[in-house]
Amino acid sequence: MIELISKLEKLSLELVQKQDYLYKVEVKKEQLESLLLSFLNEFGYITLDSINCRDDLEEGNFVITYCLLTPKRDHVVMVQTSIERENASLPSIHTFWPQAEIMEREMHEMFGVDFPGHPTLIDFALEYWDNIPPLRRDFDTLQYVNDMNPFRGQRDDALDAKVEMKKKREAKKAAKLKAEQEAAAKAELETQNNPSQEVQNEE
Amino acid sequence: MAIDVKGVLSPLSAIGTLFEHPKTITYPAVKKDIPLGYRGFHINNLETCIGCASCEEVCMNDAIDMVHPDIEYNIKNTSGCVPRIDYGRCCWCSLCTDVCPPDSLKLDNICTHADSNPDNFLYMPKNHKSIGEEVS
Amino acid sequence: MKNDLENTIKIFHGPQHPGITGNMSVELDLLGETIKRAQTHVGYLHRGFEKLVERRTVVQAFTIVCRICVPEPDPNEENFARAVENLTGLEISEKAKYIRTMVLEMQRLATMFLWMGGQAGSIGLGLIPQWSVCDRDYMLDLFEELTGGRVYHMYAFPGGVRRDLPEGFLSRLSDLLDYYEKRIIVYNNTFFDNIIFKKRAIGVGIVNADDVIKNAYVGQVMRGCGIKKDVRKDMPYLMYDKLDFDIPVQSDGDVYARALVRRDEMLQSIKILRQIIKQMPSEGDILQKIPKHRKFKLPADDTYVQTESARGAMSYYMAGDGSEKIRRMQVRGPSLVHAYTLLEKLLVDSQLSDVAMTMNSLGICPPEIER
Amino acid sequence: MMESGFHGCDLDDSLKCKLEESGTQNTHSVMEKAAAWFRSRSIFVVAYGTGCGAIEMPPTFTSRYDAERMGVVGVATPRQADLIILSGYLAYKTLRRVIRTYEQMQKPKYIITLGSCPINGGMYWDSYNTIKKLDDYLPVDVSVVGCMPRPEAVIDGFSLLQKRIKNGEKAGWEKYDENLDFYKKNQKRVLGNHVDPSYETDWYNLENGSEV
Amino acid sequence: MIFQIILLIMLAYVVGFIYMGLYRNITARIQGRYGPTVYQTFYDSIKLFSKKNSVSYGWMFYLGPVIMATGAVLTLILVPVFSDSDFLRSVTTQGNLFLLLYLMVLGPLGNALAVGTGGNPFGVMGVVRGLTRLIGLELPFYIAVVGLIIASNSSDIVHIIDLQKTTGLNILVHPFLFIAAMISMVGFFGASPFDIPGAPQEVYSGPRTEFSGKFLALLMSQGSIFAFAKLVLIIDLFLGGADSLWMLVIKTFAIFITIIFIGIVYGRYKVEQAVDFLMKIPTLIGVIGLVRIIWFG
Repeated sequence: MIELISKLEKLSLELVQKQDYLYKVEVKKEQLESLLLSFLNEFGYITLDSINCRDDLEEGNFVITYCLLTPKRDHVVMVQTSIERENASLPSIHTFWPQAEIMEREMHEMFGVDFPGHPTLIDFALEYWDNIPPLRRDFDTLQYVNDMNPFRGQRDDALDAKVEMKKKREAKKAAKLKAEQEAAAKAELETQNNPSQEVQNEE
Repeated sequence: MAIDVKGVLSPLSAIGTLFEHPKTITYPAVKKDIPLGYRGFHINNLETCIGCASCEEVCMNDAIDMVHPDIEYNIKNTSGCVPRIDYGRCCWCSLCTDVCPPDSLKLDNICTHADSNPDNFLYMPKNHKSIGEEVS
Repeated sequence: MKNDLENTIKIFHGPQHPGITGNMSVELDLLGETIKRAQTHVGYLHRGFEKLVERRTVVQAFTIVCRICVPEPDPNEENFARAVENLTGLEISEKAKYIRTMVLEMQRLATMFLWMGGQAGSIGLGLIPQWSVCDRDYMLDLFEELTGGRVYHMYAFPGGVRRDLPEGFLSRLSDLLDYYEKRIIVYNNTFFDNIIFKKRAIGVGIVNADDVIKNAYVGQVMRGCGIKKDVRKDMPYLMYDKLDFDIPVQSDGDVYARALVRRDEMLQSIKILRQIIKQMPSEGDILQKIPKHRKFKLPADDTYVQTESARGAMSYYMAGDGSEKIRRMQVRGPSLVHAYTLLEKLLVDSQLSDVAMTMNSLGICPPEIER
Repeated sequence: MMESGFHGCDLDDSLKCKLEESGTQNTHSVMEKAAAWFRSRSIFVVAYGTGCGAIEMPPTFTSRYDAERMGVVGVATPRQADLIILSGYLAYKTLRRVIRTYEQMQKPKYIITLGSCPINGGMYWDSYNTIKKLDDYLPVDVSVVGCMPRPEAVIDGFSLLQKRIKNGEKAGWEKYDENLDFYKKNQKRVLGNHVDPSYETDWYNLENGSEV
Repeated sequence: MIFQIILLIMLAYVVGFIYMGLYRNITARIQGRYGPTVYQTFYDSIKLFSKKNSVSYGWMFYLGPVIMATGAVLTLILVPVFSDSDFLRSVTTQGNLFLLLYLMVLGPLGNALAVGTGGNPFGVMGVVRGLTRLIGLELPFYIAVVGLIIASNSSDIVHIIDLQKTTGLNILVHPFLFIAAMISMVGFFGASPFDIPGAPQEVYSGPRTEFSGKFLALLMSQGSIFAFAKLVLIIDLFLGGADSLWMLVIKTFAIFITIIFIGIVYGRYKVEQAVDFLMKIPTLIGVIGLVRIIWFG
């Protein structure tokens, strides 16, 4: 592990230990392909376990994480890079790792990340999808569902409990005012309005 | 040509099962005991339900509606509402029973229902005190 | 070769087909009965879990993750809980750890029985599915008692487990293990030693050991090629470093080798469960105090966890953003690579009769490929 | 089983109300009654594992719960089947195949759905890729509730279906024939014009053999 | 005569279906469950006849099941059911084993014609598998039958039955021939390990994939009639026929349950493996039996 840290230092990269078996290195997009190649060919991280993508909408970029393993499989190294959200594009690594083909295909469909040189950027799970890629965070799934599918319309008699509480409290207040016992009743109601909402253990 | 005698003969031992008693539970004639902690259909003790809507709030499936019950209820009920559950949504995760402050909402071990009309799956939890107290 | 492809007929093996594992399809180009090209199609079960998880708070999201892989929900729950614990720094008690380990091993046994049914059914041996699914049901009965759910347990919660052990549970589990040990001998006679299974499975679907490491094949595919790797040993989690067990391996890399690995793993699971029964602490918290569900916040950080499921290593990538919602949770199950990279390769030049058998032995579970 | 609790609601949609009419069919002749009895005693099932419910199919059909003792037995192809079990939520991609499978079945044919999801979306109610109310697209005969329904519940569903067949109540396929426009309109609404693979496609003489 | 033929067909229909019901029941018991009632196959058959519509692909598709049923019925009326009485003898004196062997392959051919018009790739694949298997099945069976013809110097079944009364049962006299015929009979019954044409995990229901409703019911009926005919043929050839109804039931059931047991404990061969096996082991056993008859018999 110390060996790897020193090797990465030569490339002016820092390896951070996150958990017992988990390390992370952040890298710029330009360096990514060469770094992955050197992980594969020089450092001995020959297994690509997964490629993960995260949409940081607020910062305007995608964070891509490549998880690599040695043949000993005793720790994971996450190689992380971030790319622009607009016209997102990454070099395809399916020539180094055949399984990257399917992972990149999925990412292309779900996030709209382009992979120049990828042979099969076809549908993965969706069919005839014509909206923005669904796992982007600006895609509102509830809105989409409401546009497409009506729900069962028999639940319209549902009441808003907050409004009902208020109504009842006011009705009670009026009644109490009449009886001139306002103060005592109010104190009692106060305690009931804020029931503790802790997630409880099974006793 | 080596013949795998064991491979030919040992499967025949399965025929012995012919004389064993079948393991089948002949439901509906015989019903298997479902343990009391099973997460089945809901029961609600209307006498202690305070209508706080915690269950509605925690339910990720948007399955719980607060409605006025048609029978008398707890005087201390703050909103005058009790939960009604849409079984076209519920996933029996029992989060609603975990957060229930007065512990009035429970899950029963009754859990089978089939209906020919898909509109018939709004469920008003039964007011079943006796089982409610047994379920811990 | 070109001439071959012109004379092929195209059939879709699935999505509604008795010989397919779940709801997916394999598009086959056949020349006679020989497969010239295979292409996997998934998406029939896509629900967008990763999107749904982003819309829910941590407490709400935990109920949904177990649906990601239907035959074995518990590794998903464990992964989710452990990822949240890693991010928030929650420590769980020893008893909760033992219970979780026990649930994982029980689930492994149950999954193996279901697999055995599928594997035997794929060669037309209708007897074994009838037996093994029934035997799996006895394990589900115990789950019912312990967790309140038959298939979806929703049991492992960030911070521990949701319920304590019922009274006398461990002795009932111990009885069931005795029964299973007897049954495995019976299955050995009727299935693993069955001459037809040997004839059909030996030499079919051979995986190359060099490909295994590079292409990230996991689980029994890897151990069937003689590579002795298991997440439980290499990156021990929960109580696995305190338990004594072996990793069974076979060297042939074919369907039969994978079947034998699975059989031996069942015996190892029984061994682990017996140790857990002995070592289970009687006292201890089962669930840490955690904030209520609107206040349970994840720090802006990311983590990657791995669990050994019954079909291989299953990994979750999870990132928080300082709010009560999960920024991103990505699932990498063992099936993804198996169903695409490996299956498409293995099926070429094999027979139509081998498709169901090969798919079963790879442990392909469609809901986990597409989530 | 369930004595109280569930109650239906009035529907305002006129077309919907027409669908709800379920009365006794004209099974006056002895022959028809006998045929209905035999139909109820022998149900060939094609189990389409559209969702999680596929996991409770093996226990139902194998030795622990043994649906075959009720005359319910699985077959491989939709052509021979009387009943299709849709076990769980349906993705749009699956719905296309399910509609095709259903249309391949020979009348009389029935549908049982398992789980909450086909009733009102279930826990995937906000998912962008699943349908929420199956009865808008296909005529559902019996819905079994649960997530997942236990094998007992599935057997209850079979019993209810058998009872309905025996009594000659109006079955789903008759509704489907009568209100084909309604169903086709709904199917088109969610699936667009891609109700594909088309039933008439000549798979074996396609221009480009590899293109789907 | 006509009355007897109709009675025979009805008997075969009922007995065949009860046997199919028993098959399901015994299988279920070995699998650890109760299984359906014995009459379940009747229910299935009547239900299928009462289906409202059945898909068809033209007149050849109609004809296929009819040809198969014809083959089964002809086989049935040419096999003597009882050895002594003239009852239900019908036309058995008119045929011989050669005609019978010819009729037994009529069914698969009719099937092939009908499935071809259906155009379902799984159906076609199933038929191809079925015909391939048939090559393997016929060889040992023909060897066994030829052996019996040589041994008894006649191709008349009635004569073969009568001869067994003096020389002893053929199962004891010519055990090798019996084993060869029995193994191919497992295949003729479509039991594992030779249930290749209709393997559900591979080709759906194989040849039956496109058949539904009334066609399927006809196929089921012919299947059970044919099964009865084949059982009776085996006991006529090797077990000395039956002189009473009880004898008939006991002997056919013994053969039948052997086939069930073999079918349930073994899985399914691949096509080539099945043909390979049938060409080697049962054929070899049959040839040994034949050689024994020619040289020593």
